[in-house]
Amino acid sequence: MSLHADVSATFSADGAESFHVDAEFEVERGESLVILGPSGSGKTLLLETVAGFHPHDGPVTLDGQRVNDTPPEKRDFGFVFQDYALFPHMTVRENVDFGSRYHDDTRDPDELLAELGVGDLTDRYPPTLSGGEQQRVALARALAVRPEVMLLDEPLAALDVPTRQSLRDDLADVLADATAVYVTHNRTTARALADRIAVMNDGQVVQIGTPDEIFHRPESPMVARFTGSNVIDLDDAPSIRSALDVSTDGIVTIRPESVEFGDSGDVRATVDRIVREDATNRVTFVVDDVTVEAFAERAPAVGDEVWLTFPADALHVCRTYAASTSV
Amino acid sequence: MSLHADVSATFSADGAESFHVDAEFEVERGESLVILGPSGSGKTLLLETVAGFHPHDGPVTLDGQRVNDTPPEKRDFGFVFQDYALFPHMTVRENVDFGSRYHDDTRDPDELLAELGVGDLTDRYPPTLSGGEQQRVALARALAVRPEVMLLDEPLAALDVPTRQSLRDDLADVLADATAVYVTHNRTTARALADRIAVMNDGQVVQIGTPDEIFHRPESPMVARFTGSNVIDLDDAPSIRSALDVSTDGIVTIRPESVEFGDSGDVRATVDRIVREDATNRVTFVVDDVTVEAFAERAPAVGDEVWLTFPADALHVCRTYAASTSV
Amino acid sequence: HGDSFVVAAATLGSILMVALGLPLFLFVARQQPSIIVEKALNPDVHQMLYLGVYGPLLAAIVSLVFGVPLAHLLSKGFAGQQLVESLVDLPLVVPHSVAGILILFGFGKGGAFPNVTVLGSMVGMVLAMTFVSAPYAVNATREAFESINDRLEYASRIHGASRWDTFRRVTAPLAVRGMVTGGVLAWARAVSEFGAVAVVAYSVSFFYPPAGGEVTTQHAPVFVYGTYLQGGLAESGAVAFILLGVSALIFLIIR
Amino acid sequence: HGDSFVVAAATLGSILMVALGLPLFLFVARQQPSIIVEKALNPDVHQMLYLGVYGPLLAAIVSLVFGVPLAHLLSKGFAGQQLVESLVDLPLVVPHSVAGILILFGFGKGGAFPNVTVLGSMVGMVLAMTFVSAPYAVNATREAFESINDRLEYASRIHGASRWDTFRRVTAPLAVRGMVTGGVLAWARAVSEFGAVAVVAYSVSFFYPPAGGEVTTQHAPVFVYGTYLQGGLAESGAVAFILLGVSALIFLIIR
Repeated sequence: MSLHADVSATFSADGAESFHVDAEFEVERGESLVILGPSGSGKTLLLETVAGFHPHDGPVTLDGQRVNDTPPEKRDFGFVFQDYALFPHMTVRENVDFGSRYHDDTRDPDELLAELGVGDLTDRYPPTLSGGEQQRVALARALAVRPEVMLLDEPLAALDVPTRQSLRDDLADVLADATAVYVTHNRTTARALADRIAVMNDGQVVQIGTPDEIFHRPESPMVARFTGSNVIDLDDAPSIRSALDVSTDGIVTIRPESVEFGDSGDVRATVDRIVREDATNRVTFVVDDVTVEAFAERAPAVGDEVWLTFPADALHVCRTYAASTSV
Repeated sequence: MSLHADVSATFSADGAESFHVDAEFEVERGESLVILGPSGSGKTLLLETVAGFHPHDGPVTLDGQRVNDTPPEKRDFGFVFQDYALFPHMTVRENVDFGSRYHDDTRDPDELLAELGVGDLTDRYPPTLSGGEQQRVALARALAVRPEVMLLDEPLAALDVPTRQSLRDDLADVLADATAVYVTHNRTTARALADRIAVMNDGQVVQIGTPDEIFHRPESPMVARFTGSNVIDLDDAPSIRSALDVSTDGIVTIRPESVEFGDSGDVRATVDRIVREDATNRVTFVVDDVTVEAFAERAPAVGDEVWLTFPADALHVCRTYAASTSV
Repeated sequence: HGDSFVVAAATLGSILMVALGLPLFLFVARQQPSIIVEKALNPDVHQMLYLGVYGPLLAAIVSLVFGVPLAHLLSKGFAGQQLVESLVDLPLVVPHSVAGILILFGFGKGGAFPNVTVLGSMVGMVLAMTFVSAPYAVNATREAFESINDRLEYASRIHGASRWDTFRRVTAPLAVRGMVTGGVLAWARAVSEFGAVAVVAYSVSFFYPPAGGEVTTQHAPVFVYGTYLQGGLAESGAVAFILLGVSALIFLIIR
Repeated sequence: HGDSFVVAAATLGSILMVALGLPLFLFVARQQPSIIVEKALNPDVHQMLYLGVYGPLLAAIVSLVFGVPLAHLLSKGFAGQQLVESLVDLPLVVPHSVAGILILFGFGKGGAFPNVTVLGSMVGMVLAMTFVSAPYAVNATREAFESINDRLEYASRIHGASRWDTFRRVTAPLAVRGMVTGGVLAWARAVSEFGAVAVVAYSVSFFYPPAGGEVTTQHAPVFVYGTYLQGGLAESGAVAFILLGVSALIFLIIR
């Protein structure tokens, strides 16, 4: 089933400024769309609006059928919440079995829980479970009703790193063939789960595309920064401009894994900082007034002078910010 | 100033089981100790107890002086909270200047805020700021009183990934020469900031050592898993045992970045999963009944059969679980 | 010194505790057992106790039946909510004797329902009690509804439950303690109501099972006041003692 | 259909709104202006209004002075807290006429302070009002204290402020709205108190500035009740109307 949403809604909390969400996206059958954005960008409100929890303008359609006036219980969605939202007064099995009264063909709770690795918890109550266990149960509850579309709202955000990685792997399996909309602020999660990514900022979808497009060809500095690219304003980095022979005032982006460094290259730079990450070292260089990041398994020393190379095929000019450029 | 704590305290929330913290650690002058552990392991309670917010048994000493009976305001600590805890009825400047009435030699709020990149916010009120801005102000408030020891409770946990990385870099500078105790559940943050790491689990310090010791020579499977190592129970992986010629039933650990794979090697394995991370790909292999992770810039395809190599100098036998071994 | 703060607070707080606790203590200490026994055996007192439990029970039930739906609506919010909130809280700020007069204007002679006798009737007493106790039922239940995470109801809806089913399977079970609290508060408030009842129904006739017919007595606080006016402090103290004892007992049983 | 749930809830809720709102509406609609004018010009009513504002003000101030420290202690928790909580809530569950009798036992003839005249005195009236209104001051203030994130106080302490300074610079400013609410609630509760005041101090003598000396009148709800007994519904309704008008005016001014 495909889902199309073009919603516009205004939300006002007590005393706070009202917040406007105005976003359109489409998800094809079997596709996982990840909505990626900073906190406060309206991702969760958008997802809840699609689910039917908030009134809104603009159509939400499922396979071309407009569902604006369909209450949530008739929309055939599954929903996984950041804070699990398990019913505390029901056992794990009762939680997973919750939807069976309203759906003809539901999955067996015990089997489903066993598949998700929590088969031993069926008679426990949610408040006695760890965060990771609760989220697996919540996932089972949503899957049990065999929903046409799965909606997931930052399901990993409240979890520890190891728990998160293990559940993310299972989510990847679950979502492989499902139609799903997945909200997160974590770019690694987005890349791991998405067929396509919609980047959201300030209530609006600012770019939508494949992970490769989003990560390698960001259309704005915001998208580039949020996906971890180096964002280089050439005005602040004359030595990069002259090295690259770029005939524009624009902003270029390049992924840190594409930046090379060594004893020779395009631009001279100073090592400013080294952070050890799981697989490698994240090295920050200073060139003129800008910083550039790269990865290196064997890190140089802070203060070293090196030469950076920006491979031409990895460089990207931000379209929005430089209408006419030639790299 | 050095800090030594050997505290024991029991906490009981309404209706919940009581929780016991029993932990000892020491921080030398100028050293940053990171307390790393899963959520619910008692890290925050330990830090708050050291600060003097909770009654406890066992001494807390500063430079050998016992401070158990000293109220928090006389202990000369700075504290940065996960939820910022800025005074909402005071401007940013007033927040940072809060401690100046009680300390002789405080830092100028405007200068300090400018150094931390939020010099333009001095007259704003905290609720109008973003999370990253609030945390910079909170950091300034703590630094303003020139504390002997900085205590930091997951200051990055509530922030977006890009905001987190940028503040982490600044924290690294701030903590470079400071005496600090830093609580986190994020292993990358731990490795980036720690001179030494204490791993906490279930209210107790289970291992303490340099980042290298903690990450490469974990003393228990819990520490290994939580720091991202592969944990291999040789009972479940006979082909690894025979390849390594290990004469023990023990558990061995190896960091994923040390696992090599290719057309030849020690053990035959199947590619099960590939997750794209910032710098590289995280590849999961299946060998017998266990999974092994490794990193690869050029990922194989899922389902490929490859050969894994476990370099002998990277293999570590969990001491606690295998008293007599020879690798 | 840091603890001076706690000492100062404790000192000021203790003075208030004395003002609240000493009357109860001396009230108990100065009772005369002989008068209590006499009153405890008095059939009038028995009738008063029966009415004092039974009438408030009716009021509490009425308050819950109509108050829980209203509390649910208020917890979700709607247009004109502030006006409704003001009306709900009205009985809390109106002097109780004035509340009685309001009820007589609204439902007494020449009021909305000419066929219903309110003045001096059981209906009038329960109406007066409901008027002053309904806000407690509404507010306690509303608080319980509001403390439920919205997303639990979202989860129920999205996985197939209608509004009705969501209320029955999720909202109500999670708010049931709040409803019980609201009912108990409404009941306690009705038990203790003096002013409105004294104006609307000073004496009430009602069916009293042990007598097998109608009897006439006063609602407990009115009865105590009447005893005070006619018999003085010692006698009314004994009646009040029995009333407090029975109330405390019922409270313990409910808990 | 999904909306049947809302319709049902709204229907039941509306019945309660009618029960609460209709009396007020008919009370206003059925007033006779001539009687209101007559009462509004009556010096006895002026004295009553003066006492009805002034007495409760004293009670509210006393409630806050001693109640805020107690509320702060309660918000932090201490051993024996449950006993103190029960005592604080005692006046909420005791019938008001019984509350009056408790006060006479505690502070009246033969009570704790033989030199203080409570029966029929200003002191007695304020004491009775404080007894019934202090719980509101304590509970509202306590709620305000408890809604403050603990870590704000931790942050204050760790960066150098003592308990006193923390209270002065952080806790009190953040709880000030709760304190004001508590004071207003206590004042409103004292204004509306009927039973306890009727028992302890039916009529009160006090210094009345416009007369330049002592006058004797009743606390407003008692005055309304007396008017009802002597003059009937129309006259007491007019007095009640004036009383509600003045109360509403003061409420609006405070807001």
